[in-house]
Amino acid sequence: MAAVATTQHDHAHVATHDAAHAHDHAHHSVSFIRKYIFSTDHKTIAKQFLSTSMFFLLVGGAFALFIRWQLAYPGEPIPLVGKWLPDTLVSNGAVQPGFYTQLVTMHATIMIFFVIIPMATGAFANFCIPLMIGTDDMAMPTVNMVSFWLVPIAGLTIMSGFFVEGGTAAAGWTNYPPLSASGTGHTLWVIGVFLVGFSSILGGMNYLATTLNKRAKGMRMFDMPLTVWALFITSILQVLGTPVLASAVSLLFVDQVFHAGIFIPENLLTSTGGLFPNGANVGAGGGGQPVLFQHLFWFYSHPAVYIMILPIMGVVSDILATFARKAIFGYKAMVFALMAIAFLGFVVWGHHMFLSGMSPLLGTTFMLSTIVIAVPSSIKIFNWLGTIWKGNIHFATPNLNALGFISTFVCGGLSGIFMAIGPIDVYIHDTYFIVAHIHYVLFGGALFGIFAGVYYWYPKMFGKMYNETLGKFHFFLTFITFNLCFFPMHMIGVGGHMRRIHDPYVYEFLKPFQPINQFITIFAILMGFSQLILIFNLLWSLKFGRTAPRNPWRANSLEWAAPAHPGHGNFDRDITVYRGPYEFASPQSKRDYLPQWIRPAHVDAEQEATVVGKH
Amino acid sequence: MSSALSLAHEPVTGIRHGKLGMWIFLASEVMFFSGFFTAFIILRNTNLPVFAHGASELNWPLAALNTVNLIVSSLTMAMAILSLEHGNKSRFQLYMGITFLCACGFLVIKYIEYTAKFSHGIYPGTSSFFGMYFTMTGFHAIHVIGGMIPIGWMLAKSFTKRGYQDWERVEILGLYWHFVDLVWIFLFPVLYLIF
Amino acid sequence: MFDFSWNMLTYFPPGISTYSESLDDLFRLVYWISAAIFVLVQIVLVTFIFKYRTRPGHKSIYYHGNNVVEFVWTLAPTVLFAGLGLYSDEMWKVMKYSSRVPSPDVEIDVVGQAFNWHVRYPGGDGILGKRHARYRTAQNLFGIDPTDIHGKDDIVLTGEFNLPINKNVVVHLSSVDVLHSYFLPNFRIKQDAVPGSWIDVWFNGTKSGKYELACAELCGSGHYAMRGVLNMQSDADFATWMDAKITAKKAILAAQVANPQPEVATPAPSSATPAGEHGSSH
Amino acid sequence: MGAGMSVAEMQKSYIKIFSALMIFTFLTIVAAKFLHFPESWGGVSTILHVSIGLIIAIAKAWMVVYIFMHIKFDNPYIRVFIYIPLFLFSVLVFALTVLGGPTL
Ligand code: HEA
Ligand code: HEA
Ligand code: CUA
Ligand SMILES: [Cu+2]
Repeated sequence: MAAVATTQHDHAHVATHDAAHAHDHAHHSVSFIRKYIFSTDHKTIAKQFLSTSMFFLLVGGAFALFIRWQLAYPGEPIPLVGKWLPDTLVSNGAVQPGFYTQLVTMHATIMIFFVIIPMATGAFANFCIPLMIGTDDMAMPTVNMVSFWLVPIAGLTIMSGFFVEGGTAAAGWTNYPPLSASGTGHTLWVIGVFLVGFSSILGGMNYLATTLNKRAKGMRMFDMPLTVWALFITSILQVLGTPVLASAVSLLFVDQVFHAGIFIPENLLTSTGGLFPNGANVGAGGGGQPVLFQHLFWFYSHPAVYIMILPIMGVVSDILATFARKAIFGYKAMVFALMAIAFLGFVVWGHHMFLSGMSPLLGTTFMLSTIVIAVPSSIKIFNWLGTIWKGNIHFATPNLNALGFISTFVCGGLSGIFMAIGPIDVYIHDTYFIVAHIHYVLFGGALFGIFAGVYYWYPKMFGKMYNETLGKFHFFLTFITFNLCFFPMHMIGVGGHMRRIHDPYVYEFLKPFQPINQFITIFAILMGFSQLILIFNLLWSLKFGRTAPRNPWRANSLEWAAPAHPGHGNFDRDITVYRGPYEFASPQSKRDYLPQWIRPAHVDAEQEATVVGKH
Repeated sequence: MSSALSLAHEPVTGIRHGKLGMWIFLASEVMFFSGFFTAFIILRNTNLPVFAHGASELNWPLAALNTVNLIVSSLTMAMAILSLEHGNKSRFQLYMGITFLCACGFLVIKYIEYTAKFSHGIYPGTSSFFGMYFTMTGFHAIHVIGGMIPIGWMLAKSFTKRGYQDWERVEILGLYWHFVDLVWIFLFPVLYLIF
Repeated sequence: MFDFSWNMLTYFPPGISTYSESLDDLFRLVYWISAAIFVLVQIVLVTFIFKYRTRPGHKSIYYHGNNVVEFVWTLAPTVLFAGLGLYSDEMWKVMKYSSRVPSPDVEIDVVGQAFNWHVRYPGGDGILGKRHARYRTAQNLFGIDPTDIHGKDDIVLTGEFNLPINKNVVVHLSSVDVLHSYFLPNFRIKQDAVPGSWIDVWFNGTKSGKYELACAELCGSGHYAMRGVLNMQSDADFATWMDAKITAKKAILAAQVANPQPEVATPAPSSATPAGEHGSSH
Repeated sequence: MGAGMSVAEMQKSYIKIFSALMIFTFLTIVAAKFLHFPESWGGVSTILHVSIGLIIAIAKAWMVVYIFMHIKFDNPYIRVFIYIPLFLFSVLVFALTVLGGPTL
């Protein structure tokens, strides 16, 4: 206990020192600010991304719980927090209609732009790429630092909407004009999304350049672990997709601020019965195209859903192989499937717009291309099953989450097929069927994969082991509550329950669904609070966790060649790659794994040095 | 700790990190302007009279002057890289200086153009055409300014005692600068000439 | 307390349009295919997890995959999904291609306005008057051309409206402010109402009764309450109802002729520069 | 750089491209502002004007990319960064104009 107290004291001591004094300490060559705040070290940046996103996960999750409360018990005050909220948002502690739409918008904006994307690309790409390709840092470390700092700035910009006149953005995360074409909150949303998009582009540039240029000696592209492959392909999506969103929101900005009428047709009415202040009214006639915004938006945002899932697919592949002690089934097929998903991802955006009134021919095209995209996804599913087939499966927490990912992603993907079929989408578009799909792929898919990855690399990130019991407990609790929360959404979706409605019981045909909504809400709350176990585990283990060995999972890829808690520069030995990343159970080694960096002539002798338990 | 190791080796692709990064960034920039051009095409096709009328109010001779401006600066930028690569410092300063002046000239002309529009009561909100016009030329102008900062910095640095030798960086900047010219090559006919 | 069915197929609201049944069939088809795939994948997953779990003495094999298997399980979903896509395209055509729309028996205009649905009937002359966005004001939501004689007797209703059963109804749909979505759950019909364009939707209801019309696209804080009621009636009932409306409208018009009111200012067709003619479609 | 070309040769090719760019600029202005097709051609004349303007612009752009940006001399690998965005741009435009038609 005494020892702990001392370290705590030390920590506080360093932390309170200002930058000018920090260099006085002999053991402290870089200032505190350079080391922890404006750091250019990829591992620090990864941790910054991770902690920021975790924070936003709590915020976005809390919003979700408010949403759920309102849907289950409309008009009843939000427990605990309701009475603290201002009257502009709640009446008698219950969510007001305007607040509800703000909540939905902010929930999704935060979850997508500030949780999943920064987590999947920011945290994982930053941490994994340099370590897994055996290099010391990113190709452009300063750009990398900027890419992180744009995220909190953008987050603050968007969140500051809560404090402006008229409230924050409330047009859904898709922010379709004309609804989004007025109001300060929407303008702040646009600026924030522009900034976070810029961050994403800068990140993507770096990941691409690093993967292409900085691979260790002997590492060909097809020697890269699937995590790196997936992040590489994701980066292409980021670099080429995000700018289109940037131009879409820039044009929206021009509409909001100058009323140019780019997305606003002529002679629209405002809520007060007047006319929209719109360039097209001022003498020029003609009109803007609201649907154009949707095209530009989805041209980014469909690839964006793959930005959120592809890295996860890579992470899950690595974890499954490691814990099944077996090579990935069809490594090249996995790579080509990733490429195919990314490529097709750019030509299916219209499936979000079947009902926008687009030409039916275009609808047919998008319908077929969307259905085709299920093929590479099925290849991945089958290959994962092939990977665990005849394996020797260990059930550490990362693997449980990875297996959970497969189970739920199949469900989410298959519900995607329903919606991909145009005529069916006519009925289920904008119902809770979509909401169920979203959460099965984003929570059940992306977030489970993120949990898996966080547990898996936690030892390398912090040099400590997380608590296995708590980890398993968190997984099972989340998995069960997740399914009970989101599966019933399919059912009410088929029943016609619309999305984004503040009080469903205005409609006769939705009244019978209230018990189901209450059921969902109960499990949503349980699921929300289950996440506290995760947060607790990660924080507690930081201090009290067992010290991690260099290669706790007996894995093959290069990050495990680095010291248990790698310092600046990452590696303490030269790295040359001699084989692919999945040589599990190889006959060439006595052990059931054969890391990439072991020299062929010295397999058994050298491997001894990286065995579990040794540092 | 890391210095003793041979991790940092030559770029695998044979293209320097910065240059590769710049090309990736330019690919991204192409997509950024693609969004604008797509919007422009769609709006033009559905609002032809508005666009024709808008374009006829633009001052194409000024824009033509600016086109020349950027083409000259592109040439001098290429020359500046070549000079620095071969150690000709004074030539580098000359060419870089001209590039910088051209960029200033571009902005001055843009300023004249914009203020003339404002004085005629034409703003981005005047019509969808002018919304597109101000957005596209505005973002282009921001790119020009973004290029002038490193140009000016390198130029200033080359006059200091230690001078400026890093031609590879100038080459990367050059890629960016040519791209800015390239965008204008499309903006000029699309906005001012054809409708 | 929570006794509900876990079978999502039981949740469809009663379908009453001519194609609701075939649409539900299509849904059921996709449902059973998906359910089969889903169950299969889960069974395989659980079996493998159980069978190949780690235990003392158990070893994994050294195996990198098999191209034949890879090929088969690429081809199988391709064929299945392509087939599914082409098969359902038929239904898409029925619902969407204007060439497939049966000749309309009844044509109406519907516009969404936050947070109401407005409907326009052709009135006594059976012809909808011309309309254009430039005539739109808060009083003239449909932008009815004041110079068109056919527009004079058009009947405009808000919120609740009637239609005959067993008739092909074509709805010309638009919006006067933001996006809305015209959603008739029982007819399996949904279509975004996009300001600035008129989009056609068609259906043919087979059962009389009151059905709810919902707005399915977020249109502001009142979105949740943008509810309408569609009253499906037998031919005869509908005719009676319509006649009453026409008579009432005639009376109003007659009163106006007798006692002319200063016309509510219609804005001049947007001035000076040429105005785009789109938006006046059909 | 420049695949074994001397400085003088490089400079010469730069000047050549520069001159071509100037001439093309001149041409595009002439074509747009002083070349009038007969009234009777109607819409065809617009199409011609647009195509001439775009073709000249594409030619100019290609010259800048090819010589000034060293695509001619550099690693062929780099061309990927040009082709892919151009492909995606054409997908977007093709979908919205040809397939989409007036309703998008
Ligand atoms: C990570 C995110 C993610 C992922 C991966 C996906 C994946 C897919 N999505 Fe999803 N989608 C979203 C996130 C995602 N989606 C979001 C956020 C929205 C809502 C946006 C909004 O409006 O707010 C949305 C909306 C959405 C729509 C619009 C619905 C509407 O608004 O009306 C559509 C329509 O086609 C669609 C389809 C698909 C398809 C076909 C896939 C496919 O990629 C799925 C492929 C996977 C499988 C098919 C399962 C695995 C395959 C098998 C098990 C093999 C089968 C075997 C045999 C055939 C033998 N999605
Ligand atoms: C990665 C993405 C992601 C994630 C993780 C989630 C997580 C959750 N979402 Fe979200 N959701 C979306 C993405 C996501 N969602 C998107 C894109 C939309 C569409 C929005 C739109 O229409 O525009 C949407 C819409 C959406 C709706 C539909 C709203 C509507 O249309 O009206 C609902 C309703 O139930 C919902 C619920 C939930 C719930 C209960 C969770 C739970 O999983 C959350 C679990 C909770 C936590 C992880 C945090 C735990 C926090 C605490 C324990 C702190 C508690 C403190 C207090 C309560 C003060 N979401
Ligand atoms: Cu109208 Cu929602
Ligand atoms: Cu999509």
